[in-house]
Amino acid sequence: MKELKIFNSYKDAVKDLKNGISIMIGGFGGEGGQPTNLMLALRNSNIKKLTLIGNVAGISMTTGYGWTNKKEAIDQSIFFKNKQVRKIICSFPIPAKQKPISEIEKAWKNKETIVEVIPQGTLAEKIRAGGSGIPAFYTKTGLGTIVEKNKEKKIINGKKYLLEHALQADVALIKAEIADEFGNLIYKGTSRAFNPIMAMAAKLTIVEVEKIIPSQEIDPERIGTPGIYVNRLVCVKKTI
Amino acid sequence: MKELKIFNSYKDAVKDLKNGISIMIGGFGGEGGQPTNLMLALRNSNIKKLTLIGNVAGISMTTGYGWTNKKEAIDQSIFFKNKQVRKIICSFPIPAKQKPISEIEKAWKNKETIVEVIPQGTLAEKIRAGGSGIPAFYTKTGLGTIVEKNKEKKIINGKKYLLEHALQADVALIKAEIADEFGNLIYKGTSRAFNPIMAMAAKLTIVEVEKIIPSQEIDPERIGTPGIYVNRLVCVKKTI
Amino acid sequence: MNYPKKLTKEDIAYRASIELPKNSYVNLGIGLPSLCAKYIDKKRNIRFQAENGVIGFSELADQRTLDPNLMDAGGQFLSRVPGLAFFDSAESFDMIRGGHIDISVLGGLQVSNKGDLANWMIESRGIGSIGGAMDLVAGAKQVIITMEHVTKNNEFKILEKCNYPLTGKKCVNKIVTDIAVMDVIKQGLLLREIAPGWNYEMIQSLTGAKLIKNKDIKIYKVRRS
Amino acid sequence: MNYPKKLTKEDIAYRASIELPKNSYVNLGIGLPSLCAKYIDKKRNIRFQAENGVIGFSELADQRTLDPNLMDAGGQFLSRVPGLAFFDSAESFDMIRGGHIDISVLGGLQVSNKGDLANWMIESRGIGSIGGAMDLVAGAKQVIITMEHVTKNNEFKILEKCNYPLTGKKCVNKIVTDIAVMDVIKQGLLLREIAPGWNYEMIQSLTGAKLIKNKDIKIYKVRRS
Repeated sequence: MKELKIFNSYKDAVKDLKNGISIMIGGFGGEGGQPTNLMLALRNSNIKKLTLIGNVAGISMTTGYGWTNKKEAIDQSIFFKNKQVRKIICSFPIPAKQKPISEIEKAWKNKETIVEVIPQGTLAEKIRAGGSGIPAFYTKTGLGTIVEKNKEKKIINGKKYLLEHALQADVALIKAEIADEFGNLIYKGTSRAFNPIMAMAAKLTIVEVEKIIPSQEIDPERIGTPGIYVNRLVCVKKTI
Repeated sequence: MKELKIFNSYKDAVKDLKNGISIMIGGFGGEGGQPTNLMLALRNSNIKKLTLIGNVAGISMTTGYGWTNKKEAIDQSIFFKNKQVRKIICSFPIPAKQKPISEIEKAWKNKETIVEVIPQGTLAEKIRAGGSGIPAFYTKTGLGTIVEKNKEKKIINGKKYLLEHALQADVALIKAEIADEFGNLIYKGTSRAFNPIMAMAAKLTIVEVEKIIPSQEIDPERIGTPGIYVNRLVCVKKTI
Repeated sequence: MNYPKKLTKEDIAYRASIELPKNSYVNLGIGLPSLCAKYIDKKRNIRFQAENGVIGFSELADQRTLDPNLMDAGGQFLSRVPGLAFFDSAESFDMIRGGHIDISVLGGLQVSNKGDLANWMIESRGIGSIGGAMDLVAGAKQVIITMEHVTKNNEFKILEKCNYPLTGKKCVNKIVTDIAVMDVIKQGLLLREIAPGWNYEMIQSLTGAKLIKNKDIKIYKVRRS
Repeated sequence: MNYPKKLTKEDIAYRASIELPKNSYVNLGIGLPSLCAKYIDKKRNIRFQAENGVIGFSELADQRTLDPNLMDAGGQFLSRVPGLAFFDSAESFDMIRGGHIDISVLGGLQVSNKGDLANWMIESRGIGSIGGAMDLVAGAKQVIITMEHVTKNNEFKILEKCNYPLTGKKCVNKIVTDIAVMDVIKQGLLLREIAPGWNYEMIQSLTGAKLIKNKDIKIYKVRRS
């Protein structure tokens, strides 16, 4: 019953989002697969007290990580600089090198933001579980480390595992290469990353695409995210 | 370290399998996606006491289910007729109509075979979990039914769920459309079904393919199963 | 009691098809439910999902162009229409279990006035096929059951308690039969529509649970051929 | 003590690369481990996986042809070689957690003689990046750590017990440093190779855990340029 809406402006696509919501931000970290224009629109919206969920969170603007032109690098740091983030859940928030200090580390040091760091595979599986009606699962990842703190353990077939819970969000901002008028999405290369699973795990999925083409021209064998998971498409140069 | 082996004969591809092993059989049920030639070779191998894992198990030969030419229909019934099956784990073993009686139902009535019927989505997730290092997960599917019998329950966020365990196998027989020399597989249409997840969940994955083409000619964006999950390819008309 | 003529399977499928909202994603069960597809106006943009791994279809294939790689979960072949997407069985049930399917239309052997459903095993047979039904009733946002109101031997199928093994508890939202349309509400079964020529008493006499009369019982919407 | 010259990062990467068997699937960590790729003979058919969702690469991109959609997990760009496959993050860690990756090569801050690894957080900083490391050490069939033997201030990195927060317990199989190659065995750390000019005592003096002498300690295999 969700009707797919197509927007001509990134600003319009995010303007009804409210303070205090949780937002998943797709991609892996780096330029490819990151919904950069939606992120800039969200920054400009000035909504506050966000809970962000993303993988590599603040490395690109400090180190140029994953950007072909490192000077242009944009990442989730923009939200921390603008003091919009109450909490971030991620796997890789800071570069290994201690200098220069990233916006996330600054916000964390200033106690403006809670930073929850979890293993990347557990993060991915928690998000997939959130979209798949699996409330919790067991994994060996993190056993014997601080990750197991305050978590239930269970012995299964003689081995110990941690219980991890599903993760969902109010909104997902994701990036795809191509969409059709049903919201079916095609990704390119390594730009899948967290995008397909976040599309499933959010109540409202907003997608930044390079182009929208008629479904007749799409190879159904290449669709990475079926339109059932998509609520909003934004394409500034749309062709449909 | 597993070396991909390419066979010219279905018989040779299964001839070293041993009595008493567990075998996943891919596809959904019906012609598309079913490794029919490998199944016939396995039947002819006469190995016994098998545990089979598959979805729709014995409907096609009784009803023509999913076959374009219903007279040619072949399904897992061939193993029951040949008394090779100790146990089958599946979601749909028998047609709704009680006549004619299928080979599986006969074998079950004669107490030759144990038939474990589980919900299809739980079956799929158990197999995926088996390939993914997830030993167990929670689901609401089957709550309040006989499926919950003898299973652990857990309240998560105020709702009750069942604990389900991962499923693995010694061997998977699966079907794909195209393979390359690295074992990367491309599926066609609805023939994905249980094939990709079974390829992940078995110690030895044997794939029946329509053709093998050089990796240069394969669109990497279309690969459904990366070659890391594939041990053996069989293609009778191979072009590489 | 002498009863008026019952409606046909096609009438049931048509009546259920009206319940599918514009732009909804729907999974149709094998048999009677799958007939619903015949009555959908394309403008309503209703898109079907099948648990074998396809979404976005709206019709079955022309019998001359059967493609073994383009099947629905009922084993029927589909047409290659624009907008299809394919996925594997794990992803298919992520979609179903994850609550993304708007409506699941299924057949029923028995339904209780609490919305319990039994549709996968006749107890005496001792073996049955669950398929995707348990995942569908657990995951879909709404469940509509389409079935004949009583068995061929006039045994009740709508009961206070199902005798057959359950598919799911408190999962049914609506029942469409060959003589009535009922909603499962907190208080029990609300009779909303009755087939032409039938009355409340007749329908109650074929129902093993108390039917609550809606204030405004309507005539069953029958398709015009 | 006056020590001989230590080997270079490239020497460490080369030495680790020898450990990668023919036809193996390997995940290389960010930094030093990623240098291993430079020393692989194509005939060995070693195929790299990166946790951002790609498998089958063997080299980095030519700097003139950078494609933002073709990156490894270290943020470096790849060449579009035949045989690549792509997948999402859940599928990527199915592969890692599911035990399908033959070897994970990672950097280390500290390693214990029980094979515990600490490589994600310097305690005093209070915040760190886990990334895929915990999944890799939990899931890969073998874990090789490449690192300098001691810190710049000559602090031990190989210890009886790690002080830094752990990445995984009893997960390391082999340590390749700029002066030695060690296997983690049941009894502790087995010294297998030492860099040219070094001897057991020198290496032991830079190691915070007892090194077991192999019967036959060999000279560290150094690449010939």
